[in-house]
Amino acid sequence: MHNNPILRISTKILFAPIILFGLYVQFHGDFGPGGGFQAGVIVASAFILYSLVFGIEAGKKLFPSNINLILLALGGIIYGGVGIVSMLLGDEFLAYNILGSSPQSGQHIGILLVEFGVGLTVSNVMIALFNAFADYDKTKEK
Amino acid sequence: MKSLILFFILLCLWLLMSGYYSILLISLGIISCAFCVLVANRGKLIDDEGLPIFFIPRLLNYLIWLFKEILKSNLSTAKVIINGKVEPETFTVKASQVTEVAKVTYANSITLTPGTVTTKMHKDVFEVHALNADFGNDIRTNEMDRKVTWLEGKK
Amino acid sequence: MISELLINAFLVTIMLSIAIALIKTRTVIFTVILTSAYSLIAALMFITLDAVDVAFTEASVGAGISTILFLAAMAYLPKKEEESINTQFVPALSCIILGGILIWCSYDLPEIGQLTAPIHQHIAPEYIKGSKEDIGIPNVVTSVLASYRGYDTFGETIVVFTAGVAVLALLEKKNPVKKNRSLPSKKLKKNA
Amino acid sequence: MVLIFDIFTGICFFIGSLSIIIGACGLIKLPDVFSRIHAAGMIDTGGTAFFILGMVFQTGWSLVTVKLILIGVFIFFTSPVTSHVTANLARQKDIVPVGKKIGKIL
Amino acid sequence: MFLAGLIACAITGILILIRIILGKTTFDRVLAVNSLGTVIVIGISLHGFYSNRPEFLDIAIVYALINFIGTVAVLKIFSTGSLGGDN
Amino acid sequence: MISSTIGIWNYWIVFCLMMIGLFLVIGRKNFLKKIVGLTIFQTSVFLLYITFGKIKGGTPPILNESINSIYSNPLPHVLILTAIVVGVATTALGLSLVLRINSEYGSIEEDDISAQDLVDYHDEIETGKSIDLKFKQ
Repeated sequence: MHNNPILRISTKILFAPIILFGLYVQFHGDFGPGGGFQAGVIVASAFILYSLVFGIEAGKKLFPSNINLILLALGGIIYGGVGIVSMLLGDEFLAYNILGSSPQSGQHIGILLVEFGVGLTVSNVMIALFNAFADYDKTKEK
Repeated sequence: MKSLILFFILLCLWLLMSGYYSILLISLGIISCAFCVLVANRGKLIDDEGLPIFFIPRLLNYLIWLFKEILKSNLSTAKVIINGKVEPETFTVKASQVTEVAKVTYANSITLTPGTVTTKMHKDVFEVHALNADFGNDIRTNEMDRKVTWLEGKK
Repeated sequence: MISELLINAFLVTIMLSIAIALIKTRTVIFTVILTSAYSLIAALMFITLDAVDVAFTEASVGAGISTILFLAAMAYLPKKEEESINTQFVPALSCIILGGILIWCSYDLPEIGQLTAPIHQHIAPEYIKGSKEDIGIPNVVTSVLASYRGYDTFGETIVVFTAGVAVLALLEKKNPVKKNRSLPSKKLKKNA
Repeated sequence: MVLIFDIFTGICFFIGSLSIIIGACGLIKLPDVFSRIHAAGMIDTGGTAFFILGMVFQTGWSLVTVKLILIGVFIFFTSPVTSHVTANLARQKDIVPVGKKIGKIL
Repeated sequence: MFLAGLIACAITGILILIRIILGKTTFDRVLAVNSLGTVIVIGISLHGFYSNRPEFLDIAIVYALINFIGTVAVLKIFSTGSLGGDN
Repeated sequence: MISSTIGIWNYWIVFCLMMIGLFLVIGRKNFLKKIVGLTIFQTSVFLLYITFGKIKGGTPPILNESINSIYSNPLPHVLILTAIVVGVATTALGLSLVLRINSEYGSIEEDDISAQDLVDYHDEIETGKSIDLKFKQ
């Protein structure tokens, strides 16, 4: 659909603000509605919009699938890693109190990191799902 | 250069949306904006089409005029819907703008005023569908075309 | 405060009408469009029930990604649903009976929005108080999600990850099963 | 002062309500897809503009206003795009609009 | 006042729903769902003011965004037959 | 009478939606429709949970110093929030299974597929190959 100039230009203008809005939702999950799950989906939807308008090949050039698969696993590792770090510091699994100077700041850091891991996993799973479904007929021919 | 302008626009947007001005959140905002610019740069989205800055000096003037038009055509569309006198017509107009962005702006302005909609774009010829002969005449006088060309400022 | 309940009742009735239209239709694309509209109204419903975080999720996940996935899968599937040969009487009857029993039981449920209902007594007040004092962030949902019930969310993340990997594995190009399994039915059709 | 703003809000909401209801009536009444796009455009432009203006009168100047304006800008940006793409595809699939054609058509 | 706006949105929603269910071509339905999304965006903002918590307008923004992307996806299915195609 | 009816009206409609979802799953033979039915069933369960968490005159559970009213119960919200994301992941899994079934059998109607399996089975009996042997290969 990229030979339709109206759609192409509006996608070009909207792409960066959508990702910024997704990251805003990610990092303001503590203060208002939002958090990792929602932010991941919004960021993924920006990439999906790009793939829809410019074609799946361009989308894969923008966000290669091997990086996608690495980040897919990295999100879960960050989540588990926070738990293991808190264990190594001498508390229980996923007890954030020990991470900061005071219990409250420790909780704050822990929640921020954990939400980031969730967001990373969800956004990459959604992009991978979309790519797998949209590419299905091409993979079948090979 | 364009990346820098995009970065500052995004940063302003972040600060306006955020409402919490602690050091942590502002630094996260700067990182986020940098990430957005990086990704947009990678996708080759930062060019004249993705960031039409040459519109900005005359934008406000144009928007006020556009809103007036939208208001007027909303009123007449409502009249047409209530009366039920629908005589649709299809015709073509020629756009006189130079850049693609300005043509898109013209097409979008036509669509944004209820009663007229751009159905096809082929280079600089638009096919327009109008709800009534009055709406069609409004477009055919080319006033909007001249306004957008003036907004573009390249002629 | 009756207006809140009236808004809820209205929205939920609209959802019912969409679901009935979903039973009637036989074209796939209309099914997908109706599912999208259903999710959109469900999200509005969640907002009126004070669950802003859930509404956020439903709007982005249920209405957005879900619709896109249905569309993507629809492209490779038959566009029309076949009229089934068997009668649908037994499933319909069992659904009606089960629904009747559930509605009959609903008289025992507490009325909507009562503060004295058992669900509001147990642990929720402690979470609301603790979110302010122990954790120090205003969004109670986030604090329960990431801190109090961190294990749970960890599990959910892994489930999402596993589902993604499973889909990637299923839609992968090579299929060893297909090579080994010679489809006799297709041969039969060819011979016949 | 509050009363004046309330009155302004009321007027804006009234016009907005009228415009969305008339737009929805048009969506049902008008004969074909291309005509209905105009009615949908009424909901997208007139309705949202007046409702958002009315809500801006209520908030005064705060961060909520910024978000309201953001919603307005977003809808104003995407509404013509979806309308145009719908009309364009309907034309590509050879749905011929009702009514007369003036001059040569693409 | 906000309640009156909400009632107007509800009436509009019912009328649009009739169009979705009646609609002859798919384009009618896509258009109607898009309009329904716009009306719901207005409804969400109004409900925020009605319940005295207007700071949750983020949801309305997400809503408008998802509405746009969903419409583009449906229309892409129509033009190319699959989501992956390059036109 | 009216107020008590409205007090449990939500439950009634939620149960109706649930039954419609169940009917689509067990009564329809088309696999895509079955998955749509599953989605409807899921959403109705979400609605039931969230309805339990509502408190009359309450506000969303996001703390604010200037508001001193009751907050609705946040616990169902947390449960449902994760359930929605997991729900879409399972929907995607189901859809991919349907795609594979379509490429194997060339159909997504339950009747067609069971008929093909039956033909398969009789074919095996005739050729003398047992089913176990085939799965071992």
